[in-house]
Amino acid sequence: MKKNDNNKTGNNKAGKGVTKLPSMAVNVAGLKLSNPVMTASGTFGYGLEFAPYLDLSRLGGVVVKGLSPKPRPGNPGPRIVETPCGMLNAIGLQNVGVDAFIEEKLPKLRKVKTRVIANIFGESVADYVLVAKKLDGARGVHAVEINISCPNVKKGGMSFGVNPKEAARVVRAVRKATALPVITKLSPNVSDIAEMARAVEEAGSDVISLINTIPGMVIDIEKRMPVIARGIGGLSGPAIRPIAVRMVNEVYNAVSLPVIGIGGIMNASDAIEFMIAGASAVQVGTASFVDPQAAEKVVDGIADYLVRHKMSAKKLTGSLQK
Amino acid sequence: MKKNDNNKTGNNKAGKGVTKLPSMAVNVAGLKLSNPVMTASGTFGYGLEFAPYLDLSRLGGVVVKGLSPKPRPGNPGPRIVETPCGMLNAIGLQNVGVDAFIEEKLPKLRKVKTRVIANIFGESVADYVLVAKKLDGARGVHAVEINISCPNVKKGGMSFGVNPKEAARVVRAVRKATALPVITKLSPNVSDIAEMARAVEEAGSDVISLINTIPGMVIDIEKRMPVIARGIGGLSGPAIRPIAVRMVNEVYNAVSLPVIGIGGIMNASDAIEFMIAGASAVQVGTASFVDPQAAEKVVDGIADYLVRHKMSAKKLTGSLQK
Amino acid sequence: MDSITSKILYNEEVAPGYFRIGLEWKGVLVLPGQFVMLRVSDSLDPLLRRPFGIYKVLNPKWVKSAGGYRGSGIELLYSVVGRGTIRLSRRVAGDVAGLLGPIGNGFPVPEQSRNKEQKVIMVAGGVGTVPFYLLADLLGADSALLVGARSKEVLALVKDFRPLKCKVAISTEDGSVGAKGLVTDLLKEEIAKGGPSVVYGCGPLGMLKAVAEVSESLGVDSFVSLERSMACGIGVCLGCAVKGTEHAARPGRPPEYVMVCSDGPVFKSSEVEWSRL
Amino acid sequence: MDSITSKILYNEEVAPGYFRIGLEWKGVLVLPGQFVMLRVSDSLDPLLRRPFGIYKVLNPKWVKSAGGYRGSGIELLYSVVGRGTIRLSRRVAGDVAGLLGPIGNGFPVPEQSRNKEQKVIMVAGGVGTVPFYLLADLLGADSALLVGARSKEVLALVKDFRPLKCKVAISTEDGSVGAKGLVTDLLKEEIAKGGPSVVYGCGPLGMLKAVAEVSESLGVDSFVSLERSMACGIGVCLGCAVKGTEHAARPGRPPEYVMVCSDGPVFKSSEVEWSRL
Ligand SMILES: Cc1cc2nc3c(=O)[nH]c(=O)nc-3n(C[C@H](O)[C@H](O)[C@H](O)COP(=O)(O)OP(=O)(O)OC[C@H]3O[C@@H](n4cnc5c(N)ncnc54)[C@H](O)[C@@H]3O)c2cc1C
Ligand SMILES: Cc1cc2nc3c(=O)[nH]c(=O)nc-3n(C[C@H](O)[C@H](O)[C@H](O)COP(=O)(O)OP(=O)(O)OC[C@H]3O[C@@H](n4cnc5c(N)ncnc54)[C@H](O)[C@@H]3O)c2cc1C
Ligand SMILES: Cc1cc2nc3c(=O)[nH]c(=O)nc-3n(C[C@H](O)[C@H](O)[C@H](O)COP(=O)(O)O)c2cc1C
Ligand SMILES: Cc1cc2nc3c(=O)[nH]c(=O)nc-3n(C[C@H](O)[C@H](O)[C@H](O)COP(=O)(O)O)c2cc1C
Ligand code: FES
Ligand code: FES
Repeated sequence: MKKNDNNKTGNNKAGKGVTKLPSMAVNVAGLKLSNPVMTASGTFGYGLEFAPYLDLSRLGGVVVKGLSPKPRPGNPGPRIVETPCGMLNAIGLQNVGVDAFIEEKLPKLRKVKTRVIANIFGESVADYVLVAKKLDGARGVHAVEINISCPNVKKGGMSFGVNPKEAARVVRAVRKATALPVITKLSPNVSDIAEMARAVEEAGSDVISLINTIPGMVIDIEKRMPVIARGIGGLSGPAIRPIAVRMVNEVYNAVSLPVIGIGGIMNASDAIEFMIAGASAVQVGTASFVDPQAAEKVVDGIADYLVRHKMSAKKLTGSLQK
Repeated sequence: MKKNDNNKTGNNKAGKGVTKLPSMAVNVAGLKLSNPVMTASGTFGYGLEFAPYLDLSRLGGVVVKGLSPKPRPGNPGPRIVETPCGMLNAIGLQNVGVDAFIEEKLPKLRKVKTRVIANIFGESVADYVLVAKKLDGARGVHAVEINISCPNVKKGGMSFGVNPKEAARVVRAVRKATALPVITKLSPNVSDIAEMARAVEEAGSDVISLINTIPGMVIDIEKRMPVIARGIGGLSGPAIRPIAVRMVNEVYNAVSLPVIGIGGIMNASDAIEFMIAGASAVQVGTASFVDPQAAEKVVDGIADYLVRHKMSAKKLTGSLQK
Repeated sequence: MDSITSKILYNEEVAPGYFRIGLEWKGVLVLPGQFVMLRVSDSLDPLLRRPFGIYKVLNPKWVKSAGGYRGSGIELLYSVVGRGTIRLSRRVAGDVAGLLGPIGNGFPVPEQSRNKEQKVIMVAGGVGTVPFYLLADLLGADSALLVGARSKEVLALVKDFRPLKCKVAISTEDGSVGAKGLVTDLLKEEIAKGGPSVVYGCGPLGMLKAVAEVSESLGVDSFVSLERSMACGIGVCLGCAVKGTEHAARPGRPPEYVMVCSDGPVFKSSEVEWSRL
Repeated sequence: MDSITSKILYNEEVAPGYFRIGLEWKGVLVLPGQFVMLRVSDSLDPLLRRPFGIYKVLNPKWVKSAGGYRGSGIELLYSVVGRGTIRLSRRVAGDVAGLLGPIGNGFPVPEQSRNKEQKVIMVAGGVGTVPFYLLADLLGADSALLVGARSKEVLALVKDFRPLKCKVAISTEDGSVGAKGLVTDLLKEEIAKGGPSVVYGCGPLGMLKAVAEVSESLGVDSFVSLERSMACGIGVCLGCAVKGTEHAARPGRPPEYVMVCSDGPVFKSSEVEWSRL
């Protein structure tokens, strides 16, 4: 996948115009999805856990839990706490590691007709590259999503995601390490999200997804301690949606890459908001905890809307009037 | 009020130790409050509007709607929209102007036994200075709160609040223009809130208050237009509370100035969370729309908690255990 | 104006999607056309109170000096349209709910209300009948209520007006009840009948615009009750602003914009910049 | 495991602050000690489902091959402690509610359950009686239920156990019912009576710790049902982690931590790092 391939989403073959059943298909910089609805990393396990509740093949794609070079145990508990219209989590990126993913999870996932996006992270650029290389050869992985909201251990633990130069370094290195489409997932915890977006576009990312969680804290006033053992957790859920929609719109206006919208999507109208703001596709996160069938319901609801408005998914993207 | 006067909140006389009725009084860098509960700017009008619903003299202080050199008409509507556990507003800083405030509102406010904090803003450093100077001579104003989340017209509209140098310039100039305690109200829309806090401490602010609203967008999916006429509005309400508590804690750890906690306080336990995180006082905002008596109920609830825990308000500040 | 915790006396469906709710409020004084801000649940979602016109006063007594009714409670009539009203419709008698009001100026009650000089023509779109019940009761034969609605739901909306002396005319979009067509056609006819009259409107924006235009073109004064999203209901959030004309200038008011909650909800049509609504 | 929209059959207060709710669920198979995740309202606040143990199976039928009961629905017993359970307590028969489950491993049902070889001693703190009703019904005289509670609310908690053959002993903090003191004192006595036995615990963390210690010191195996805040209930959010010991190692499990929802909620006491709870 070459860098200049980065046109805005186009639903290739199917895009001849709107017929009776509007096209749901989207092509996100080479990642061809049957519809714009994916699941968000860390909220859908390795995908298979949801097979009892919904038809995985009806989803546009499945983004798996963040993968690191080695298995990681994660943080001590409590790891989560509910907040008004949202939740905090400090899971600590617990995961089985990229090798176990490829050996144990991927063979089963291949049998499900959906697109698999591997979310990756590391504590150094070398970590990211290592995971990306391993996934590059793995059959059944259709794209790589780089989670840059991780502490850069070599730079005193400051997150890659708040420094445009560090973020660009990771993206450039991963871009070289794989032939798969590269999605860069931005952290919202920055003064200027457009600047971050331009930096990763420049560095060769094919797609930008956003937002990751926003750092937050809840205190138990009887114990006078943070409820979450690690003190700070990431805020997700509908509470953050207006912030996410605004940032997706800013990024859409700032770069020419396709954008994937994430943050508090509970139902189809929320997803449609993101698409109107500029997202070519969306990811459903926390909603899958509230209702394991949420992602499939979002697919159905978008289809209804497109039929009612006689519009293709592609046309919806960026259709905001000012 | 000299810069080095900036010790953490101390409830002066009353602080001899905890007796039966714990002391609610706090001294926030010279601003002496009978209790730590104020109202947030823009959510309490000019104070008097709430007289039918609660006893203004029972509040620690009242922060009035942001004042500018001249009256401002504000933005076209719609200006507000509800969001999950929150709301967006783009009022456009409509206000009567500093002169009308001093002539018409202040004389009435003086009759109410509470502390009055004037929130000020401008489009240039000179604007801020002008307003601060006028208020300096006005009897009945007990402190000035600088809203730095405003577009700097001379710098292409970029907000003073996202650039430490610009923020420091405003604070330094206001600090010189008035003998009143100066509170600087930070914008949450930055990568590093601690850096902003240090910049305004350095520039001579006596107190830091945070957070202001977080920019967000809601789209009407039938019209495919932002619900708010101006497109983007500021997110407030309980949705943002975990973010605000985290930032208050970060600022408390970064500077030696007293901190005022703001963001989604709906009741006493929310306020107590902020105080444990490091706030010497709090401001109740959106909650006053949901219930005009909210601020007074927060006062009552904090008193109950302090009695139950045999603690003074002062002791509560920063009592977080890790 | 007061902020109370009120007890729900009843909450019942009067027609599919339309409910009336009774709220205890001892001694409340209501001017016709005023509204309340009601907390629909104690959840943080939906967060904000919702505005509803006061439909009836329970055990009403007309207080001439105050120009309003005093009673033991109020009744609201609401249509279920979204998250807040869905939740409200599930509440049951005995529950309590935060209630703020009565808010706003209300429709002017003509001084001649008791001497038949000026006829008040009330034009309602759908549930826009709400602010007119008290007026119609007060003005009786000196008034006419013209109601436009989509279809048969209109019967539930006008039922309570039948026993009053106020004249009632109906138009529906589908012609199922009354005249088929727009309520402004009824308005034209009613004005054409002659005699001094004044027009009051409440309903969807499009209808209000048409009411203002028709009235102006026929040389009759009109007043409209506007709707805007509201956060506070007491003029402090400045969220419910609409652009006013020079006629809206009032001493001590913030410049240029008027607040629907505290300056309204009823405005003289000439006070509002219709093009900016 | 399934995710359904269930109809509420009944929801009634059995003692101040305690409710039982019946939920329709045709054909459901329940292992004693399993739980469900229940959506308490359709509001976004509270957002997350709440975990509740399955108390009873409606129209139960013991299915030996599956080691569980099959029925037409389930009954939960819950205490009202916060935002979610307050809202749940207001729901009425006929409402629908999202229901996910049955979740988890449940308490081991001893193979000898039909031949009296091993006695199951169930230790419950307060509403921790919930996961034991099905077991007590199944095991009958081969089991003993020891319930510790604060005061008289214990009567409502043990009432349903009275008709069963299972032996019931009570202790309360205030001594108002049963023995005054800790339920672990009852446990010591019960174990001291001799014979092969196994201990099952459900209740507050402090009690579970004490149950594990007492059992271990007397050389008896114990199993406990743990509680953690949960978001998903199906092992994917990794939010309900507790630190496991080496005894908790299972093939294909994420390293070091165990998930209360998918690996539990019942753990052998030796599998859990008690110092890290
Ligand atoms: C002064 C005033 C008096 C009113 N009186 C009545 C009345 O007597 N009976 C009645 O049924 N309704 C009345 N309304 C409208 C009523 O306030 C809204 O229908 C209600 O707030 C919708 O709440 P919701 O949560 O169910 O809908 P939402 O989910 O919030 O929205 C559903 C739809 O209603 C619209 N809406 C939401 N809030 C408002 C609002 N504050 N004003 C206008 N439209 C809104 C939205 O744009 C959307 O199209 C009045 C409104 C005002 C401003
Ligand atoms: C596997 C499992 C089975 C359970 N079975 C039952 C049961 O049968 N009957 C019953 O009454 N309760 C049971 N609980 C506890 C029940 O889930 C909580 O009481 C409920 O979630 C509280 O919700 P709330 O919104 O009312 O309280 P909140 O307002 O959320 O919190 C009130 C208090 O409850 C605590 N709490 C909140 N959520 C949980 C949670 N998930 N687990 C433990 N404590 C929590 C909080 O720390 C706080 O102290 C069970 C919990 C688990 C994990
Ligand atoms: C429990 C949990 C775990 C998460 N883990 C990851 C992760 O491993 N990698 C990642 O990029 N994002 C992770 N996220 C962030 C989500 O993918 C998503 O960006 C965020 O939750 C906002 O979307 P939502 O509001 O729809 O949940 C996690 C979120 C949650 C709630
Ligand atoms: C309608 C509205 C108007 C506001 N106007 C101002 C203002 O004029 N000056 C200011 O510094 N902050 C203003 N704010 C921000 C609040 O003072 C407060 O910082 C913010 O709302 C977060 O607190 P809350 O969540 O408790 O509302 C306004 C907020 C709202 C909702
Ligand atoms: S609703 Fe707040 S000013 Fe009108
Ligand atoms: S609750 Fe999500 S893993 Fe257990």
